[in-house]
Amino acid sequence: MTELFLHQQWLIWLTLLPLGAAVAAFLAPQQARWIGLATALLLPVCALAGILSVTLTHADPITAGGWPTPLGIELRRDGLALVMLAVTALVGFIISCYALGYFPVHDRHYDKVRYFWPLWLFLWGSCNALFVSGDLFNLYVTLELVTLSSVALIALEGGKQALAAALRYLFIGLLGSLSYLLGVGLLYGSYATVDIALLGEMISATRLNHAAMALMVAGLVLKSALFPLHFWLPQAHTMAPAPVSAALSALVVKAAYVILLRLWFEVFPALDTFAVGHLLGLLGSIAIVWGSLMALRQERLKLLIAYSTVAQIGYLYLVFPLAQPETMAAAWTGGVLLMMTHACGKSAMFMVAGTIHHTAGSDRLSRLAGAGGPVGVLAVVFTLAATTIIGLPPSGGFFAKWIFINAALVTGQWWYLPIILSGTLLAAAYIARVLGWAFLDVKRSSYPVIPWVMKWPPLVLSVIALLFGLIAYEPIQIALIGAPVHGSIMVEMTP
Amino acid sequence: MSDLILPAILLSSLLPGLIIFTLPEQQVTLRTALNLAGALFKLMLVALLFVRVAERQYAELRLPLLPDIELVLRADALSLLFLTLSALLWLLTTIYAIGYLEGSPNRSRFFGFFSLCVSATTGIALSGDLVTFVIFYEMLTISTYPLVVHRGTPKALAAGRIYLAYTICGGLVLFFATVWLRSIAGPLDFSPGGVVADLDPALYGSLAIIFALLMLSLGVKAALVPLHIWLPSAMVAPAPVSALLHAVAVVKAGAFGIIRVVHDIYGLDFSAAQNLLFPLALLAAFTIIYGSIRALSQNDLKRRLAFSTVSQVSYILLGVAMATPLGTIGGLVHLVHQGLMKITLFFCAGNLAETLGIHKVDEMDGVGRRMPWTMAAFTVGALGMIGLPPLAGFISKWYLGLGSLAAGQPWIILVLIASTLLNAAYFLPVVHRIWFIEPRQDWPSSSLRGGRETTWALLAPPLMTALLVILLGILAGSVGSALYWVELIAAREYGL
Amino acid sequence: MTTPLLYAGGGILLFSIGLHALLIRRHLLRKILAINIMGSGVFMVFIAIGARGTDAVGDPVTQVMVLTGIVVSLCFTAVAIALTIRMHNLTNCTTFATDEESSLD
Amino acid sequence: MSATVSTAMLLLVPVFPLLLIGALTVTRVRHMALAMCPLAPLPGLVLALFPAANVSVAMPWLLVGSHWGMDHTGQIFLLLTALLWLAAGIYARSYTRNSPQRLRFWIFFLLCMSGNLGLTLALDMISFYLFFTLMSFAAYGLIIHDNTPFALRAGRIYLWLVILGEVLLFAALLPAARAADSLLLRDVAATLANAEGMNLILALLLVALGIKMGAVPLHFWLPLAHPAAPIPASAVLSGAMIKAGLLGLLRLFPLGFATLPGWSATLLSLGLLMAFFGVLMGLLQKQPKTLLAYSSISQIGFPLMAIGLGLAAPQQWPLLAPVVGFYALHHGLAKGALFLGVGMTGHLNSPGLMRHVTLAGLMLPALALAGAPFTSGALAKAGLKPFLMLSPLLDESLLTLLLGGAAVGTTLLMGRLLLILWSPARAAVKAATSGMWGGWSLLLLAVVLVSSYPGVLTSSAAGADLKWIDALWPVAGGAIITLLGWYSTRKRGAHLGAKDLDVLLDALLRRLANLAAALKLPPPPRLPRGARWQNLPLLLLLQDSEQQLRQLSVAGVMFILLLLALLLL
Repeated sequence: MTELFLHQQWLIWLTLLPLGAAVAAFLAPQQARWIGLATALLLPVCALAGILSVTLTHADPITAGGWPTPLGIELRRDGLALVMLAVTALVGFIISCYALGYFPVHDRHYDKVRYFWPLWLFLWGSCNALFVSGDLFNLYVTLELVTLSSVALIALEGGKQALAAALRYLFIGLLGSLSYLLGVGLLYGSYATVDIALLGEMISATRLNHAAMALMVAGLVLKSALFPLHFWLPQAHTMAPAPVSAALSALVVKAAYVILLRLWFEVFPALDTFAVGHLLGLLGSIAIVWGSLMALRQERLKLLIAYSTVAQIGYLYLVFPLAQPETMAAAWTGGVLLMMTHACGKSAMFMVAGTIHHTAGSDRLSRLAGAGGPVGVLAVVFTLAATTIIGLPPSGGFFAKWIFINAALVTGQWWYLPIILSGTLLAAAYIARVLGWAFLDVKRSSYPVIPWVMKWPPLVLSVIALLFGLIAYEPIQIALIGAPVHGSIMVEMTP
Repeated sequence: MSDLILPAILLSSLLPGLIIFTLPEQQVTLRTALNLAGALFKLMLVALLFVRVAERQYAELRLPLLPDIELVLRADALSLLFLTLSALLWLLTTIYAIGYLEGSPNRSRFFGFFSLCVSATTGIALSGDLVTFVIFYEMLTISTYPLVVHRGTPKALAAGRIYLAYTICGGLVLFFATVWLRSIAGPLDFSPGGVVADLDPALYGSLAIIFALLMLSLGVKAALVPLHIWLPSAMVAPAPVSALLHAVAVVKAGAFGIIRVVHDIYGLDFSAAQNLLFPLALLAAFTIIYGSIRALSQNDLKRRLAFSTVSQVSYILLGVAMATPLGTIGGLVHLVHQGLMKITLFFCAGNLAETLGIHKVDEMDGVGRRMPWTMAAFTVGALGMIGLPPLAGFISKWYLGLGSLAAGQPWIILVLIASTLLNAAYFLPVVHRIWFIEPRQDWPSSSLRGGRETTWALLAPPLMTALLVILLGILAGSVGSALYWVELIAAREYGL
Repeated sequence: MTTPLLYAGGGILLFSIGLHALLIRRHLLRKILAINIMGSGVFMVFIAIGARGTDAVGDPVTQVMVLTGIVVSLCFTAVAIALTIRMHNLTNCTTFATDEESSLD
Repeated sequence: MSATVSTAMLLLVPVFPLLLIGALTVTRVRHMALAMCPLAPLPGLVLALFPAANVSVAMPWLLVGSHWGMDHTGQIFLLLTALLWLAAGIYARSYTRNSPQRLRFWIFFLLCMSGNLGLTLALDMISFYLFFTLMSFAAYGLIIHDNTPFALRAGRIYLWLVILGEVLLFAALLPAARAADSLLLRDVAATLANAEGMNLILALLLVALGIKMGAVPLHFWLPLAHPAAPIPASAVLSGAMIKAGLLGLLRLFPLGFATLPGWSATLLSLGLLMAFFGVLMGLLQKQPKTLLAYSSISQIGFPLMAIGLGLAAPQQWPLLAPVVGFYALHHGLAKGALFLGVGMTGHLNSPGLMRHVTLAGLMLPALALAGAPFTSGALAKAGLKPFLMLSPLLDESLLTLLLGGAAVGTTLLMGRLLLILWSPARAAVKAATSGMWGGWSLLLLAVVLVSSYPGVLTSSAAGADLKWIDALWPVAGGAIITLLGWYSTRKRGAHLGAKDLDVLLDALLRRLANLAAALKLPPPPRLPRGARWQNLPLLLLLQDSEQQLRQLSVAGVMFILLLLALLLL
């Protein structure tokens, strides 16, 4: 029985189920909500089962369609894929619940409701596909699918600004993915394979490969909105409906980053990436400060959160310079940890913003005043979620920063210390602004009623974000399965 | 697995807090029941643990966080000292807060964060290594902010901003110093001898820097001058919060952390050998004097009390910095004594504000006639602060004095004398007003049955703490007193 | 100067031209066209790579890839045009409004 | 008495008044408690009159380890204290019968009493310090009881000096305890002589305890506080509490353990100074109670001298100690009687028997103080005489002469007191009630008994037969001078009155107050608010460049640049 259970091809289901559900939801718009909810309930189960089946039985990679590599499509089942699937499942589930309240049945613009569910399930499915796909070209295709669905979701609001943001995002996405694809092509030209593992073994430091790397990195940097190429992100994330913004910040941006992480640690090590790593680190540092300062400047909650995403992406890019030989494992783990915790925290924050927008009609900070009242749960959710953005313990952000600082100290790259620390301070500053408004006590004539699905699911997410540091042990252990890096996380300095 | 008592103690206040968040505002009874049940249950568990630790069976629990980081909960004599204090005062403060906030808005939020705050304090008391300590220390920061700004007035928000600014910066420095120390010295378990003693002497330089950073960051919460600014402004918070802030939660967390770092991370011998402690002693002495001088010129009662806290908490640090058994005893015992005295004073200040709307010192003329019991408690607290026998404050002062002589630093006695004079100078006039000056206006006479001066919920806590202040002083020599317990700790520290 | 290399160079050239147009041209349709041109450039590179082998039949894998790529770009073009039309209906302009950045906050 | 009973009695001495306070706070039993208040010192009296063989009890659980007990010194002081408080209590019961603040008065009265009684029994320094503090602070409540501006000022000055004394005592006890490595006063006195910083410790002690004793120049609270307090309170203040300082010296100074000529000379000269200073200042006063306060200052000088002599010759101390004790007893009783008497003067102007009785009652303690023959004063002085040759300072005859002079002065003082009391200006004083009579007569009786009880001295005076004639001439001289003075100034009333150091202190306090007020530091620096942050020029600049970045073309250039950089790196 357990055998049967464990040898199911859960990871394939993780992709097929949402895609099928998307089609179904599109065909039967009346039942879209329930189809979506059912899928959202099933997918976490599949993800859990998948994790169990991998951790308990160390089976070979499944190849879909039965073709062997390099021709067939190999499903990666390593730790990174698993944890990303899990996080996606969790966040996706919460987002779906939230969306039930955010898109009520009898909405003025009915098509919003009608198109949200198919697109969202499509996005979800393609994210899962991206995380499990193990060769460069599949990564390209899945990345495109993700972009495509995101574009449509951004355009969901239908306003002029929304459309513009969507188009802009579409162009950027295409630009990025095409340059990535060009890089893929060059690599394929040299080695006649696009399988990451095989490439990692074969690749050598040549000009052409370096050019390929440059193209791919540039494309992925553009797609993951690293400074100075973050310009599209604030608009896109702000114009989209709250659940979509949550998904974009939590998952879509991470998708491109995950690809980069895979390439960097599995394909590029053979190349001379020292300078590139430091360039990325530099841009990341600028992004941290820049994004935080911008966030400090914003008057609208969603924009503030979006810019804080820009800053957080900066942290993610510190992984590359910090991944020196002795701190390889540390940097990698820190990056993964930060991705996971940021996904939870940031989506919770976007949901709060959405609720404010939903109830108060606008997400200006001033509308937060008196949120401490009967809608106080918003303030609570925001506070708890903010801890991981600021990097206060016991959130995962705290430990991620811990790992980064430790790595910087050990590798003697002390200049990243002030960046990380000031970034934390600035984050505290802009969070404090929001809290200041939230706790300002104004007597309202009437308090809005918030459907419970818009209250408690985000609370769950924010609590997870807060306590992630305490429960991170198992996720990290899973993430390290078949990880390209080995060694201790807490490297100790040697005098 | 009896070590599960440690997480149980943590959860006993964490769970009620989380549940209370979800309660609607009207569910007063359920909320009150949850609060009191949690507090009592915690007190019970702590009592159990107390007995165990008294028999020298130390509980410990390790929970892996990251591959190389653990969450270590351990109960030793020192943590029990702090734990018992916080558990006891939490119960009293909860009762008090229930009475104090009766009918005010946002009580669910308040009590939720209140419980979180206490769980964080408990965690600080129980943390068995520096990493765990930092975790709970920061949790305390974030969970206290909503309490400080609870009133939601612009003034409160400004105070909250200052509070956050100071504590976050402090926490950041603490975090950085801890990471640095961890990367140098490896695991940072609290152990009597300290963990850095047998490091490569080449590292002593950076160790000294780290020590300074740690002292500074912890000094923010311990309100060492010039890092004390947030404390007087944070007194806009409701009285129960100020009481908790000043007596156990925030300020004591800083002091406790300094004790931990000096005793169990660096070790007394090492820090004395590297003479890291003398600057600390100087800073503490300066803080004692400065705080008292500032308190002199405060007309707002709570502000005066706040500055008095600034001054009094540094007694603890002074005792720690002496690095002699007697000094340590004096410092540690003041951790408890100051907490009790100060919480009494704040309770009374709260009663005045809540019952008669008195906030300023010069409005207190003859209030002893209207609220004799509250004011009696206040007087006990004030005289204790001055350090008059037989009250608890005297015991601390006496041991600090002896310790300073043993440490060969008689100048500390001068500090104590000056502080005593200053304390007298800003407390005795208040006491005089209370009892000996004719009331200027006549207050609304009590509407309560039997003409009680205020509700039991507001009256009982200060009376109990005042009683404790007296008993801890009079019975200092007897088994189970704070002094007795502290002597056990000191014996462990110095292997006497 | 072998044929594949020529194709490859042409592909790169197309890519650059498309990129230039994408950035400079303001009319949305032009941008969409530019994207497509970039795409074809990339595909040409792939084909060149596929034709690298000596045998007459090229590498099937590249062709699979190119086909997939074409499909993808087709979808994108469709979506893009749909959005453009929608935008044109809303606001009678076919460019990104310039004030729209500032109107964010 | 059996050991257990006497131990219980010992504990009861300081505790019983506190129990009564507890009873006072309970409305139901308050009335009964009020009735019992005057009897609070009874346990002490019993213990002092029927001493069990060195009764003592060690209580390690109390404070940081306490030790109470009664030795000979303690016994005499306990006797004095208990008697005075008893009399004062009885007196006060009727004196405060219809005062609005009666409850407050009794609470402080009992607190003060408990401290004062306990002080005589404390054998370890912590308990001593405890009772000393209790007594001193409770006395504040008695001093300012009337709430008159004069009383408040007196109270303020008193309080400042009390606190000063507290901290000095604290500072002295710490090193003493460290040197002795014990808290027992006996050990401290034994080891103090060879403690490090002995002189500093002794100096601190002398100042701290001297404040209580009204030692010049720290005496000035006394002529303010004693008159300010209600009559019964000033009786105990001046009779008993003043002796607390003396007791402290007896307990803590290395008497009988070391020869300290320097300190001996200091104390001797201080004693002499006080003896004459008190007389002179007293003669300038108009208020009877102020005058009496100054007389106390002068009287306390004599036991101080005795202690000085003791420091010169430790081996003689066992003989000298009883003299000091007797002196304290004698002065305390007499002075208490006089203070209480001040309240009785309403009868001096009423014709008849009462007048003579009152006069006699006033004369008796006055004569005793002056040291007239057949009075306790004469006994005390005679007891002191044989030790004068020990003096390291002046030779015996000169000292004798000086003492005689002081006696003359005292007589003058007493004469002036009687004249003031007799003056018609005081006819306003209302007639005394029975309770007042009771308390007063109790003290008078005690004075008589003491004077007819030379037993204390037979041991010490070493067979020095008392020559009453020695005691006679100063008194006679003084009396004559008084009469002459009265006769010469009776036409135009003597206009007298003097300021004392308290004026200086007032000035000092005012300076301090101004200083404290001047210490209003600037308010703490406010952090810039978030709202203000967002308008920093830097941020605005960044915002503009951000706008630029949003232009697709700019962004594209950025992309190309990045691509190139990556290619070239």
